[in-house]
Amino acid sequence: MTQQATKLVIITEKLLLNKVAKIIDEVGAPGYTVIETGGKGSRNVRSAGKPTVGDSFSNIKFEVLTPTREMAVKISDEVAARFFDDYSGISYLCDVMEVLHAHKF
Amino acid sequence: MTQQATKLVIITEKLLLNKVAKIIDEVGAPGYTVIETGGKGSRNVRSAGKPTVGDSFSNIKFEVLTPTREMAVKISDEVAARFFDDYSGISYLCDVMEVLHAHKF
Amino acid sequence: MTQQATKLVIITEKLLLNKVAKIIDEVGAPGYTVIETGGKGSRNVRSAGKPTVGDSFSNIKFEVLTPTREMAVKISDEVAARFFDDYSGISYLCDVMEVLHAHKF
Amino acid sequence: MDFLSDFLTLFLSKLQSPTLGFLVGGMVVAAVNSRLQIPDSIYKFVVFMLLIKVGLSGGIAIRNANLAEMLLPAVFAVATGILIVFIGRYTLGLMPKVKTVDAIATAGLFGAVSGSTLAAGLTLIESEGLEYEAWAAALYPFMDIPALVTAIVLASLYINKQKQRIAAGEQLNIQEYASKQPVAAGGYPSEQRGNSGGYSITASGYPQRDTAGERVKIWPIIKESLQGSALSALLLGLALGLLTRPESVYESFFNPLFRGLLSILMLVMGMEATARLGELRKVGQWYALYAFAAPLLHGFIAFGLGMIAHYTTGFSLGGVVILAVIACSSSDISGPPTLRGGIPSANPSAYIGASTAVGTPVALALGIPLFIGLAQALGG
Amino acid sequence: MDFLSDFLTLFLSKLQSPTLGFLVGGMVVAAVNSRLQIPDSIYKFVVFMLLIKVGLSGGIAIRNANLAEMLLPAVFAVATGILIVFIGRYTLGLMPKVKTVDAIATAGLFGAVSGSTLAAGLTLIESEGLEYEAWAAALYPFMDIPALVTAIVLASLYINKQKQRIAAGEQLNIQEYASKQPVAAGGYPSEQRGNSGGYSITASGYPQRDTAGERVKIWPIIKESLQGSALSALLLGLALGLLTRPESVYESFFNPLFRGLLSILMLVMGMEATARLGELRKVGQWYALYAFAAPLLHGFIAFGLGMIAHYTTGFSLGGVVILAVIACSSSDISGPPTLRGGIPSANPSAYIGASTAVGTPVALALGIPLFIGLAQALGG
Amino acid sequence: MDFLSDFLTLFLSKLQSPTLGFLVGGMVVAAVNSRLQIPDSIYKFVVFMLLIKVGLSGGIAIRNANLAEMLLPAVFAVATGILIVFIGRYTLGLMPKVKTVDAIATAGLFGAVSGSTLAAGLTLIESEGLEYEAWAAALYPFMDIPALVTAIVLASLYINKQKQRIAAGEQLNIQEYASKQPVAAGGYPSEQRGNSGGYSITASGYPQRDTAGERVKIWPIIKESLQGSALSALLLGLALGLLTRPESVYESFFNPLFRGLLSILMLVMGMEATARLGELRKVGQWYALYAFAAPLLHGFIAFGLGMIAHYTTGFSLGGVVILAVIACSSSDISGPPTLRGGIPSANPSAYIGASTAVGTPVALALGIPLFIGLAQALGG
Ligand SMILES: Nc1ncnc2c1ncn2[C@@H]1O[C@H](COP(=O)(O)O)[C@@H](O)[C@H]1O
Ligand SMILES: Nc1ncnc2c1ncn2[C@@H]1O[C@H](COP(=O)(O)O)[C@@H](O)[C@H]1O
Ligand SMILES: Nc1ncnc2c1ncn2[C@@H]1O[C@H](COP(=O)(O)O)[C@@H](O)[C@H]1O
Ligand code: NA
Ligand code: NA
Ligand code: NA
Repeated sequence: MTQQATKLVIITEKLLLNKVAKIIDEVGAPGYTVIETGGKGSRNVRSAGKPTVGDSFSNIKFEVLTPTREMAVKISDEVAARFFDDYSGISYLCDVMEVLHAHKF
Repeated sequence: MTQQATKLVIITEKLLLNKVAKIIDEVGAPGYTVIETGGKGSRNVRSAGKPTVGDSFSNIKFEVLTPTREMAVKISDEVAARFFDDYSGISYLCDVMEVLHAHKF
Repeated sequence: MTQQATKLVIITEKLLLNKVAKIIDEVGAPGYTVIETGGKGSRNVRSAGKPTVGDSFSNIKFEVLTPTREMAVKISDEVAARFFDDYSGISYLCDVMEVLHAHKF
Repeated sequence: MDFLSDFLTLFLSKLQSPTLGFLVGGMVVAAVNSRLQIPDSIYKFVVFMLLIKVGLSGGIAIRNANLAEMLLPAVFAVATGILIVFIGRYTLGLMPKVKTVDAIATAGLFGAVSGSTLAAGLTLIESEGLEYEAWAAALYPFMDIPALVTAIVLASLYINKQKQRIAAGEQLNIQEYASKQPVAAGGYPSEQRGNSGGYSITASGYPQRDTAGERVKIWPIIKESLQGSALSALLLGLALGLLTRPESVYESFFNPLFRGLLSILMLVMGMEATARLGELRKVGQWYALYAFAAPLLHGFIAFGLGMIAHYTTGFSLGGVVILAVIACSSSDISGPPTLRGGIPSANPSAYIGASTAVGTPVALALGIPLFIGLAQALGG
Repeated sequence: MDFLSDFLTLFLSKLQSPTLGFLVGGMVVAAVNSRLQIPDSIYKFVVFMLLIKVGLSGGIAIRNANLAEMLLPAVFAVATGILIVFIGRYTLGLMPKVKTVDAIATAGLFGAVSGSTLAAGLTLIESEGLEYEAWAAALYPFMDIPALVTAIVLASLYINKQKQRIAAGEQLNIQEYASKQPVAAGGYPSEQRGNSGGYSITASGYPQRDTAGERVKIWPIIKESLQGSALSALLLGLALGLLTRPESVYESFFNPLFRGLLSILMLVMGMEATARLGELRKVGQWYALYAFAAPLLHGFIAFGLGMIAHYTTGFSLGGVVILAVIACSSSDISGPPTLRGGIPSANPSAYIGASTAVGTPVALALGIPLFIGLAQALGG
Repeated sequence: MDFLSDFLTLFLSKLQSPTLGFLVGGMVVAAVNSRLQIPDSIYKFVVFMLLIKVGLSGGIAIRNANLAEMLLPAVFAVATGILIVFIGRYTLGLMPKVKTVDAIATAGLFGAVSGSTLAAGLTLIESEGLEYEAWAAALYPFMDIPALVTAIVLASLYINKQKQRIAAGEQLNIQEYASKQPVAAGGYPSEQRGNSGGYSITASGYPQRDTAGERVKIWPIIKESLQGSALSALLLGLALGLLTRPESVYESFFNPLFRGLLSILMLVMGMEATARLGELRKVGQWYALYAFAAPLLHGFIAFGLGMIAHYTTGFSLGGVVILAVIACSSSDISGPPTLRGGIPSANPSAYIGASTAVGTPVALALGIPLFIGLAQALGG
């Protein structure tokens, strides 16, 4: 049996790693995946790879599979409300995912 | 001309890199992409970045574009059957992808 | 208010990082995210992680959220036309994404 | 007159040190878009090696030092750190098109200390044979932390005042406030208000949290600073030097590698300086001006205070130079993340650009030789 | 009585070595959540440098050594490695709430050898001027591999037996088996059965492969161990020392850097120990107890066997200590992945937590000084 | 006869150097699938350390050298670099199943210079006590850049000619051209035409840009080469050696670490060689043959030209060997990306495989000892 799911993606500054992870946990998502990324947005280009003094300003990407669209939006709103005024970031979702196998979902 | 495709995502322990890749090849997918990830699931938090004694327990994420949904499910089932009892991992798919350009698909 | 968006993914050789980024900017996408990847395709296996003489041949993955499907296809065509004869690469899209929060979209 | 000529010759003779060569070399390498890179992990490790060595030598020597002597210089260090922030807020902060919070954050970063600059200073001081107290390098945190704390507190007070005024509907003030925003400071606050091309979107018009009147906590900031990688390495070295017997490994490993690793670090600093120049340009010439003048001014202030300690409590001239170098330096490793977290609304391009692209090179190329030359001229 | 006082003074004098200082320093640094980090690539390289140096010095010296002497100690090493696993299985493995496979895996890891601990031991032994055979370090694989092989074989035999019983429908046994599962061992086996909050899902109820009766192959395990980065570096060094003339580069590079790099590694080990403490807590106090007592017990066993070789074949006292240290150490680099692959159903949090958080620190801080002191007291 | 025996004994005596030991060690380690790895960042840093050291020593010595002497050897270096490309294009390039552009690219890589091989050569030359001019290492770019430029120009001329012919509809020629494509050169050009299993798809049948008649620009290629990490490090070292006074840090850091870091690099080179063997196999035996013979041939050519300079302008024998080693070496760091960008249609598996898997080992294991032995035998 498979299960419909929504995939929420949040890309923001590495500095916020733990804070965003905490929010995801609190809202009750079954888990998340984090990936280091570089990129460019409306603000300034993030340093990808090359040694810059302290890499605390490069980006991270969270991917969170949630059972409901609501949960995804809830996480996204919370993160945006707390951080997106001051930190760069973007969040988007895709709600036609299907989870095939998971230890807990 | 574009072509409909299914995107299968498998996130599991780095240790299984070669074994999972082998399965994907055997089932006959035209290719795959691997990304190093950290994350949190129902088991324990994977070490992302910071030096831990041997990084063999951090995660990898496979993204496989398959021409048919069946092929994706076949890969996922095979991987889950062989590894997900003992190793942490999750697999999900999205079957509304369109391949625009590929050398072989 | 959320906004429909198309997500274009381009996976190609690291060597092309700046050239592809330039194309994405020129076509006018609001931004992009870059991730280092390894993988296997119709050509040869890319070196993932392990030190190989000069890592210029490993892969990068671009993820670009565009407001319209046309913009995504335009970027993809331009990249393919300029590089996919000689360099390995694949591009695909998913046009059922929704942007929840962004500084500029 | 005689003094001046003495000083000038001494000053110029300093400018040929290899350390500076590597710094300039790094600037050039980056300027010509070379693909030469020092991997990030190497850079991090080099910084660790330099600071733990500084700590170790300090710790070993402190064992039989009279720490009471440290009191006055430490007080002066704290005072300088705090003073620097206020100077920045009321000079840079009042310039047109300079956002007040950005100015405060920048001043905080210039008040904070650069481990690399300190390491470079110690090398030159030693090769010049200037005597200094074993604990002098331990003055680092006494200036670093107060500066960062002051900046973060000052900024949050300012922001809360703004919020209240706005709440009180002083439209004028808002315009003034808005008008003070740089047009393209890394496209920062402008984009925030979505007024450049695309528009910003939100899923469900999320509520502005009302942070007005929030009191800023000081202890977390101090902890955050102490947990920084640079300061941690220095303190770890101090502790190990004091409590264990690391002489053997110090002599066989940390000490001999010091100068070489320092030259590598200087190379990276140079590359960084060029890389950040673009960001600095974005935020306008006032930052460049401040970044050039401030380090020397700060150094002179600390040098002056140091001399007071020299005459009253016999603080060594070498120690005076170290105090001046600490003041002259601007943080490049631990400071930025602390400020990013502590003053989120400040534009990182502004303070990092100013510190890395101009502040640090000035401190290294002018500050260090300047204050050493000064001490030597005074020392006779 | 006299002997005991001798021993105690000798033992205590060892506790101030800088090596230990860095270990403890690392623990503290991590405990206070410092952002100080030694990059992973540096860590990997340091381990390589240490083990290839150990190998090189061994290889160079072995050239004109009588390897026949090595026979008995090697046999004892193998015996100890195997014995350790059985001890663990029938002590730790019988404790309540301890899963048998977890216990076997843990014992396997404690039977296996830590290159870092070995390196630390050699440093101290040399600085104490204890004589030892050039080939002593080469005893590493003779204990490491048999321990891992034994553990993996034992575990798979046990699992197959379980499967057959279950097939035979011994419900009792299942309950007993299930009841022995830790409640929250990294949320491990429990989640596996989806009995904690969410439920686990599968696309097409995939078939349980029936592995009962599968015979475990031994050669792949040996190969896997030999291919491990640590052992490979050691063997590479041995080969190069034996077959080429690396004296120049050994004297100018690998040897002088050894002590310094070791101190860096100790720092990482300390940070690791703290980082893993949490995982150890999850799996309960029995693991902590085992991880504290086992290394010393294993060391004494090996020390005893070593003394037999000392009296019969004249195995040096330094060699005896090395044998004891090898037994006392628990693998932290190559062992875990091998076990993860060989005993997939065992919970990595259990064995890694036990080894890294307690086992290694105990071996370094107590084991090494203990056995050196013992040898010196016996040596007269 | 007497000369020959002299030479042979000298040659054989070179084969036991530890440098070679590490190279072979690396090959074996990779061949047995060991998990031992030298992290990429370490590798990059080691290369930097070696080349900046070579540059520094050169720069320091050049200060009071007569650079006029450099003219003739430099001219010979340029000539050799260009010649090598033409040789490759008209030997390897004419073999059956070898794509012409692949051959040109391969020849370009063999004409280009390997910093690692140069470093290894210098070490052996010094330990053999051969005298050489301080600026000899600075011949590197004089051969490296012309070779790459020639290859890229030659290739684009060839491709344009092909395009025009095809446009002119010479079907024959196309078949011939197609038939010359390797069947599975990394599955390269074949897939490009989608004739193996799956088919290639495109969103909107994108238009082939008509690049026929495009003129290739030379300056960008030169800039690209100079910006390469290896050459940048060398030139940076030269500049610092010339303009600053880096003696202290050179003596205390860069020089002592040189031999050790070189051995690490040799290890990586060996591992690389094995790793690339597979790719080389894919592209067929002609590449293997070329990769084995060409380095020695190139070395002899340069050695010959060097001897001319030796007799005419008194170019030292050590310098002659360095010139030969530079010619003998094939680029492994900066060359490949430059060629990948400059000749995109060439198959990287072909030239990287040939250079890394066979060319470099041959240059290190045979070339260097060969030319040193030769010089010594000639030197008397
Ligand atoms: N249109 C986009 N497509 C993909 N990634 C984006 C896009 N816009 C922004 N990002 C990512 O989000 C990060 C922050 O964006 P911003 O807040 O606009 O600076 C950027 O660094 C990118 O990694
Ligand atoms: N709901 C989720 N969303 C995204 N990634 C997940 C989710 N659950 C698990 N993962 C990823 O899958 C890995 C293994 O999950 P688990 O087997 O539950 O420990 C985790 O480390 C995460 O990287
Ligand atoms: N079917 C696929 N699924 C996922 N990634 C792919 C697929 N095919 C190719 N790729 C990625 O695209 C890169 C280039 O593919 P290719 O041009 O076919 O060598 C590969 O290295 C993979 O990372
Ligand atoms: Na300062
Ligand atoms: Na052991
Ligand atoms: Na060459």
